[in-house]
This record gives sequence, C-alpha cells and structure tokens, in this order.
Amino acid sequence: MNLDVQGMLKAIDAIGTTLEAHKDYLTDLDSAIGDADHGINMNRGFTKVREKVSQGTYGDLGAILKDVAMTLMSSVGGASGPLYGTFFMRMSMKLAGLQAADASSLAAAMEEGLKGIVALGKAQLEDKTMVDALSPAVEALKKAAGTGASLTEALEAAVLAAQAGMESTVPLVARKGRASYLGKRSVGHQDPGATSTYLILSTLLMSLKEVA
Amino acid sequence: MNLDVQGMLKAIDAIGTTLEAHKDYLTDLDSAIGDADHGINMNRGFTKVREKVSQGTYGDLGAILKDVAMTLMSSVGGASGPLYGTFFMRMSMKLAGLQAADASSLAAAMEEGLKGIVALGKAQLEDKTMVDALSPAVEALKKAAGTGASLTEALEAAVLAAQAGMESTVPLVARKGRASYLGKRSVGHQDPGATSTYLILSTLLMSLKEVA
Amino acid sequence: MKKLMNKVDDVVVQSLAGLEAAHPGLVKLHPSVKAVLRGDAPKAKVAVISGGGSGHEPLHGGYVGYGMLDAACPGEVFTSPTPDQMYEAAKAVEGGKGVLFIVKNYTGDVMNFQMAADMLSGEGVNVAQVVIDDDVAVQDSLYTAGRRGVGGTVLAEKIVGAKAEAGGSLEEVKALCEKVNSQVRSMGMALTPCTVPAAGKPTFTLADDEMEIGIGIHGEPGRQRMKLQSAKEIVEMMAKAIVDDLPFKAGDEVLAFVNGMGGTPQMELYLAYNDLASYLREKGIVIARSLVGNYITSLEMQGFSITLLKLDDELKALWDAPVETAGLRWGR
Amino acid sequence: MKKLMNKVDDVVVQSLAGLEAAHPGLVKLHPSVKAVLRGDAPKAKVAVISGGGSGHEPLHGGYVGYGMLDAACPGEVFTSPTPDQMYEAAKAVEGGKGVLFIVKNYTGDVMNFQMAADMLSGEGVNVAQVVIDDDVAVQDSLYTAGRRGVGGTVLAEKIVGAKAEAGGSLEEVKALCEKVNSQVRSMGMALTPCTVPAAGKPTFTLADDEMEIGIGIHGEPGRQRMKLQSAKEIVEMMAKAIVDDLPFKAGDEVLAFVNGMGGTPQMELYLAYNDLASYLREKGIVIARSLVGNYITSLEMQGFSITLLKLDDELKALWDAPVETAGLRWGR
Ligand SMILES: Nc1ncnc2c1ncn2[C@@H]1O[C@H](COP(=O)(O)OP(=O)(O)O)[C@@H](O)[C@H]1O
Ligand SMILES: Nc1ncnc2c1ncn2[C@@H]1O[C@H](COP(=O)(O)OP(=O)(O)O)[C@@H](O)[C@H]1O
Ligand SMILES: [Mg+2]
Ligand SMILES: [Mg+2]
Ligand SMILES: [Mg+2]
Ligand SMILES: [Mg+2]
Repeated sequence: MNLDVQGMLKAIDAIGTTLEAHKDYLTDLDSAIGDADHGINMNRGFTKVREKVSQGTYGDLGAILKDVAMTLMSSVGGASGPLYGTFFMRMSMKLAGLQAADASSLAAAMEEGLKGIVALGKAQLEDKTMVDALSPAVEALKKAAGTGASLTEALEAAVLAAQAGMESTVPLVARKGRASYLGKRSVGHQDPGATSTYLILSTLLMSLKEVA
Repeated sequence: MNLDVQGMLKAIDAIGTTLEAHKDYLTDLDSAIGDADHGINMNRGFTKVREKVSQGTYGDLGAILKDVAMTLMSSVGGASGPLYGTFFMRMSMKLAGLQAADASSLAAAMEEGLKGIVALGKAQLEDKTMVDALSPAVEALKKAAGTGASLTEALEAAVLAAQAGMESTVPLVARKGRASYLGKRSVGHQDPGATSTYLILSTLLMSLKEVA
Repeated sequence: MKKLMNKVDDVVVQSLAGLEAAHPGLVKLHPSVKAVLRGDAPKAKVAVISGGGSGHEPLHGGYVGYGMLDAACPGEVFTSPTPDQMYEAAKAVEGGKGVLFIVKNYTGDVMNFQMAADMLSGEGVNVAQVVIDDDVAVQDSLYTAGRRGVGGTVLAEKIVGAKAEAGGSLEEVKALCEKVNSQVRSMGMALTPCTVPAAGKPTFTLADDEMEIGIGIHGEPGRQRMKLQSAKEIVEMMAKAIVDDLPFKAGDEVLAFVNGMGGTPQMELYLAYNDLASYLREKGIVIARSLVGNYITSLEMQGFSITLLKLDDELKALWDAPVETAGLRWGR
Repeated sequence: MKKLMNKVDDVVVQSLAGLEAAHPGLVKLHPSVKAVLRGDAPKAKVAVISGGGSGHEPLHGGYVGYGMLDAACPGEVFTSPTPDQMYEAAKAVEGGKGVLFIVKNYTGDVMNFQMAADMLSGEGVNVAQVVIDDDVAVQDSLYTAGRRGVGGTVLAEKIVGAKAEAGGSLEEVKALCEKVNSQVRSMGMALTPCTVPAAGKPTFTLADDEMEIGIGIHGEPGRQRMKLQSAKEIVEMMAKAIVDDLPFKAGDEVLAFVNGMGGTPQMELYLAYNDLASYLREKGIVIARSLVGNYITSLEMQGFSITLLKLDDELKALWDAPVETAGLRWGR
C-alpha cells in the first residue's frame, strides 16, 4: 500500500487532529524549556493547512506538500515555522509529479526535508532539537526501504526510531533554539520540537494503516 | 491624681507603644474600607512624636502638646495627620501655661480639640469617623467633670463612651473620608480612625492609673 | 510581597533619588523636604504645584518640568503629603506671580494643602487651589467627601502647566483648571489588587474570575465586585457611565485617555483603547486627541481607567503645546 | 488568567488596531499582513524595519515613526513573525535606498527574517540585516544559538533610526547598527512569571521569596533561581555581569537604561536606577544619558533589566536627535 494523493490528504488532516489534541501537551513541554508556544504554533499552522488543502484539488503529492509548506511558513512563525516549512517544501520538490510514494521515494523525500532543516537551523544530533527525532527516523526509513520493506513496515521502523530519538532528548543539554539559553537547566525535559516530529510521523503511519 | 507634665510625657510614650502594637490591626481595618495605611501613618507619627518630646524639657502641658501637634502635622499626612494635629494643637492652646490638668480642664481642652477636628473635617456624628468615638468621649468627660469626678473616674467614663462610639461605627455607611467612596460596602466594618481615637484615650487612662 | 526595594521605609526617598539621578537638570530634589522641583525654578510665572501620596508614578514627580508642574510633593505610599512639604516647595519655586495648588479630592490631600495654603497666605504669597474630582464611580453628594480626583488630574496638570508657561495670570490659570475639571470624567477598574510596601500584603483579594469596578488609585476596593468580562463589555460599562455623566454628546470633541494602573501591559491598554474608540464612534463622539499608557497608577495593580475630556480650541492648543517632563514629553 | 481581552486569538490584531486608532497619521496598519507602518512612508531614505513576537510592547510597533522605525512586524505573542510580513512591510515602506532589518537573536526571528531577506533580494531590493545579541545572561559559544537580543534593541532602533532619518546610506546605517550592538550589554530578572494568552497559564512558577535571574523577554525561565534579595544586591549582581563583559571601564561614558518587564511600577524602576547610578559612580563609569521605564517588556511580568551602552559623540548626537513615535518621543 503506497501513499497516494487521497492518503496524503487524509494523513494531513489526521496530523492536524493530533496536533490539536496535543496542543497543550506540546505547549507545556515548551513552557519548561522555551516560551510556551510550540503547541499553539503547530496547531495554528495545521489549522490553516487543513483549511488550505481542503479547498484544493491535487493531482500529485508535490502540490499538496507545497501548499502545506507555504501555509506553515506564513502562519506558524517562531523557529518551528521555517523549519517545518522548509521540511515540507524540500519534500514537495522530491515528490513533485508523483501520484503515489513508496517506501524508498518517501525516504528520499524525507531525507531531503531533513537536509533542509539542517541547512537552515544548523543543528547537529544531540543538540536537543527536532533533528534528534527526525534524523534517526529518516535513517530507519531508508534502511527499511533498502531491504525492500513495505511503506507501512518502513514507517513503523521510522516511528520507533523517532520515538527513541524524542526520548533521547530528555537528558541532553540544549545547544540550539530557545532551550539553549537555559544551559544545564534544560536537562531533564523532552524537546517540544522532537515531540511534534514524532507525533507527525506516528500519525502519518496510523492514517496509512487505517486506509490499508 | 491630676495629669502633670511627667504624667503627660509618660502617657504620650505609652500611646506610642500602643499604636506601634496596633499598627497592623489599624492598617487591616483601613484595608477593608480605606487604603491600608492608618496604622502605618499613626505609628510613623507617634514614633516621631516620641523622638521629639524625649528631647525637650517642658514646663507646662501646652508646650508638650504643641510639639505633639506640630510633629503629627509634619509626619503623618493623610486625613488623620491634620485631624489629630489640629486636635492636639487646639488642646495645647487650652492647656498652655498649666502644670497639671484635672478632669474639667482636660474636658475643656478635649472639647476644644474636637471642635478643631469638626471645623477641619466637617464630619457629623454617624458619618463613620473618629468623631463618632471622640464626641461621646468628650461628652462623658464633661459630664463626669461636672459632677466632681476625679480625673481617672472621668476618663473611665470617656473611654467607655469612646469604645461604644467606636463600635457604633460598624453598621454605619461612611459619609466622610476614603471609606465614603465605598458607599454601602462600608457597612459592617469598624472605622480605623475611631479605633485609633479609642486606643489613644484608653492608653491615656491606663498610663494615668499606673502612675496613681 | 515582591518588590524591588531595599528598606520598606526608604522606598519613596530612594525612588525620588533615582528620579533626580535619571533626569539631572530637568528636576532637582528639595534639600530639606520631600519635593521634586523644576531644575530651572523659580521662574517668573505662576508656579503650578501638585502632590499626593506616592505609588501613582509618574504622577506627580514625573510631571515636573517645562510646560507642566513647577513642583510635586510626594507623601508616603498612598498617604497625602504634609503641609510643610507644600509650603517649602512653594517657597522654593514661587517666582512672584503666585502659586496654584492642583489638589486631588481626598480628605487628606485637601486638608494638608489647605494648611499649606494658609501658611503661605499668612506670609503674603498669593495662593489659589483647585480640587480635581472627576471620578464618576463615586456617588456625589453635599454630605459626603465627594468624588475622587483621578485621571483628569494628569490632563489638568498638562493643560494648566502650558497656560502658566505661556504667562497666564494666577486668576487665568485657576479658571482654566476649574474649566478642565468641569469637563473631565473618569472611571477605573482592577483585575488585581496592589500591596502597600509598609503593609506587606494586598489591600483586597479577588478570585481568579473576579474584577473590581469603580476603584480609585489607592488600592482601595471599588464600588462593585463582578465576574470578569470581555474588554469590550468592561469598556462599554465604564464609558457609558462617563459619557452619561457629563454628558458627552454626539459631535463633541474629546481627549480619550486610557490609563494603566501599573501592572497591565501596553498590549492590553491599546486593546481597550480600540474598544473605547469603537464605542465613541457609535455615539458620534469624536476623538481629537488621545493618551494611552501608565500615567496615574496604583503601584503594581492590574487594571485601567478611562478618562474623557471635552475639548475646545483653547484646550487643544494647550494640550499640544510643548512639554518636557520625565513622564510626558513632546515639542522639545 | 486575567487579561483585558476579547478573544484569545484576537489579542494581537485588536491591540494593533488600538495603536493605529490612537496614533492616526503617525502609524498605519498594512492592509493585508500584520505590520505597523510609518504614516508618511515610503520616504526617500533607508527603511529601518524590525519585528518579533508580540508581548514586548512598546517594542516594536511603538517605535514606528519619525527618527526610528519605518515598519514593525509583530508575530503572535512571543512567536516570531512570518517572512511574508517582513516582505510585505518592506515593499510598503521601502523608498529606493534599501532596507535594514534589525533582528533580535532568536532562532525563529533570524530564520524568518532571513527568508524575507532572500525573497526581497530575489526581487532586487537592497537588504541588510543586523542581529542584536546583547544578553550577557546567556553563555555564548560557536555551538549554540548565541546570546539573545534584549534591551539593546531599543537603543539600536533609536540610534540607527536617527542615522537613517539623517540620510545615512544602507552601508552606514548597517555599520552603525553593528557598532551599537558591539557596545551594548544587558541582563534581566523576574519577580513573577507572565502568561501567554493562548497558553492560559504562567510559563513558570516562583515561590513568594524567589526570583529568576537572567531571564529573557519571552516569559522563559532564566539561568538561575535565587532567594529574593534587596534591590541594591540585585542591581549590583546584574550590573557587575554587564560591566565585566564588555568590559566597561572607569571614564567610559554610558547610556544607562533600566527597563521594566511590564508589571513593575515606575517607583521600583527609579529605585533600581538609583542603585545602578551608585554602582556605576563607584566604578568611575559616567552616565551621560539615561532611560527608565517599560520599553521592552514581557507582558505583565514583574521584573526589570539593565542595559548599558558605551557612548561616544556620534552616538550621543544620534540619541539626542528628534524622535516621534508612540513609545519614545522628544524634539518634536
Ligand atoms: N536550530 C534549530 N534546528 C532545529 N530545530 C530547532 C532549532 N531551533 C529550535 N528548534 C526546534 O524548534 C522547537 C521550538 O519551536 P517553537 O516553540 O514553535 O518556536 P520558538 O522556539 O521560536 O518559540 C524546539 O523544540 C526545537 O525542536
Ligand atoms: N472628614 C473627616 N472628619 C473626621 N475624621 C475623618 C474624616 N475623614 C477621615 N477621617 C478619619 O480618618 C481616618 C483615616 O485616616 P488615614 O487612613 O490615616 O488617612 P487616609 O484616609 O488619608 O488614608 C478614618 O478612619 C476616619 O476616622
Ligand atoms: Mg516556543
Ligand atoms: Mg488610610
Ligand atoms: Mg492614606
Ligand atoms: Mg516562540
């Protein structure tokens, strides 16, 4: 079962629902080591995204993700806005013209998205950011795709890796973003952006499984 | 036993002690229907008064009370500063040149002091002010002095009347001072100024009794 | 109690020292009493003097300077100053053309200023007084202390100060101050109480969903406690009371003044101003001038007040005239 | 949460509407994006533009006007604005002599401004950016996000705005902004937290006898939690960190800026200024200019920050130059 236009639209709607449900949770995480807006930002962005994509008619995956990217870019703000905006923009470029993505094309697109985030934010692994969840997820996705796994199998591996990556941020000292101002006081808290990345990937997986 | 120069100095010192001890109490009363400073004001004033009179050498009662009045006037502020200032100033004029006061000369002086307060503040009985404690006290003092009571007997009557007057302010609607801004919401609270008046008179009595 | 302070007894004096240090030349402190004097006083003009309890900053010390006050006499927090302060301040800044005391209508302020005026008159100084009483939250009556002086005081000090700076006589300046007072109305509300440093605890308490309507500027409780409402509803309730009182009528030009009580952020004040502007527009009342910010405060209280002043050409010109003080400045 | 507001989602927009209504002519809102524009823009001068999350008022919208900013782009509360805002604002006020973005050093602000700059450059507009990072509370390192931009931003906007008004070229204006940034240092502290309207509860909690040292301006926790101390001790701790960092030396002339976080009354700010003035006097550092008040805030947070800017004749003259904005005004 690949990810087609309908599946992508459904997944984006599901991601919106998840982020709305976790708005306060993400904001609480951001209160501890940031400025208490990550959940608000993501929910504002994906509310606009759902509005936007529900109005469009899309012939390929790239077109959807381009709208997602542009909408996030102009409605989220903060650090996460440009970062997720770039992520989806880079993915959209890779998926342009495609009616459906299998494990390896999704892996390639996400890898490109991750590169965009790193180029913009300059975070390395263990800086306590979304990269700590996304980077291992992309690795897992690529690896599974390389062994010929199905899209859901590959995404399952990616979600597990994202979860582990998210949890790995707890003991870290933040070196990027607002949490870095806290220095050692950032230790013991889970990074909000890594958490939203995990939520996005796991919702994509669940949405895909429902269709299947 | 009349009130002589030594007795007056002792009484003023005792009044200072009482007001210091009741600073928070008077301020709490003033929080409920005023601006939370009456105890602070009175304590600041009498701290200065004690400093001032402890430095002077006095030959008559009037000179002491003039210093009390001037000191209160320039250190208390608020409504109570000028009112108590005038009270002691008018008393000092009546007691000028006297080495000691008996019941009737004290009654006459206090009556004059009360007149000063009324002239300045224009409060009538039942306006929920210090006048509600002072006015019945002066009446009682005069009446007792008229029947030949001793100074302590007369002051006992005055203190009882002041206490009743102070308590009578509880159910009243304030018509003067800050409490009047509350209108009906001032009902149910005892007037801070009436309370400080009662405290001053009862301390005067106690101080006199100790000497006797 | 959480405050930036050293010793409770020193808050007023140390804050005044800071004001003088931050504005050398503009203001100077009186050497012997608590009073903020214009740096270049005395001037050959009517000396305009105000004062009152501290805790309302920038009122009054922040309004000493060119085109506004010649001196300000701060009492302890929320406590009227004493007559010797006004007396000494007047002696220090008086330039031979007389003195106007602008007094907020509180029993203590009125009595203490009156005593100072008596002392000065006794020495041949020409003293006039105007008592500001613009607070419509207070029911007025012959038998009570009358209305409080609140937001209108700031506007009176600015406008009257401009007239005095322009050479107005004591009679003219006094008459102008009375005119401003007769055309200005205010009302305030609080979301939270405030704490007098020497008292150490809040003057009243409010539940998380409550507000006090009709508060004054001394941390005193208001006339009514209500459930918290939207900014629009609060503004309309207050604006209606003000508009109906004068009354302000369609076509009137006004100065609309939204004042913060000290702890409310500017974002909220401008939001309230927006609702006020809509309300007045609906009534056909024209905002010709405006002022938004913390100008007459109650320590760290959260809340705000609305003041409307009916304008004419004279008042507009005097409002626009240059002013240079720590708290209000334009035109120089 | 107690705030003067209508709907949580509308606080920024309605507050901006109030700003425009209160200062007609001085500022106007952009018709399609959230941006405050100078009333008389575009002008044939370098356009100076700043922006950032809302909740810091008067920063930045209150600094739009003659001699300071040409446009300000407010994001949601404590959230960087989006690139389209800076892009549209620049298009609206740009007068052919280029655009300077003054950016506070936060990851989000830096990235969003960068994107807008890329978009504008792509269209041939001459764009320069300066990132302000004056907060000594943040340990600096090549591997972190670096220091935050705080109080120094206000001073940079004033001084750079004056230079642009005087006809400075984009290169000159940019170089000046970098110079200001290199000579300015700040540090902040909080007595209480603040509440982001959309979050509905405070971003951190503090016990009654605690304070946070080294906070930024986004309601974020600071570097250290301590027992509350006297104003003098707090001021000395912060001032020492600032002085040692540049370092400021005996004989240096400085602009001393005591800034309130929004909920601290002026009385306390001047009291803190008094302690700061004593500290600097002891060190032989000369206060040549000063600023005391709420200029870069964190909603209703109680607390304050200290900023010192090393001055020379150029900076003094530009600081003194006329400015006319809602938040800062003199000379006109
Ligand atoms: N330089 C960076 N690179 C990658 N991710 C980052 C970077 N800076 C911040 N982030 C991510 O952004 C998240 C915060 O997003 P958000 O709260 O929406 O923005 P802001 O920090 O501007 O308030 C952090 O938890 C972190 O995962
Ligand atoms: N017009 C008046 N006449 C007599 N007493 C008055 C008058 N106004 C106020 N008072 C007294 O003053 C007391 C308040 O004093 P205080 O709190 O020290 O001054 P303030 O009201 O200025 O804060 C009141 O409780 C009342 O007894
Ligand atoms: Mg955040
Ligand atoms: Mg009182
Ligand atoms: Mg008082
Ligand atoms: Mg943010």
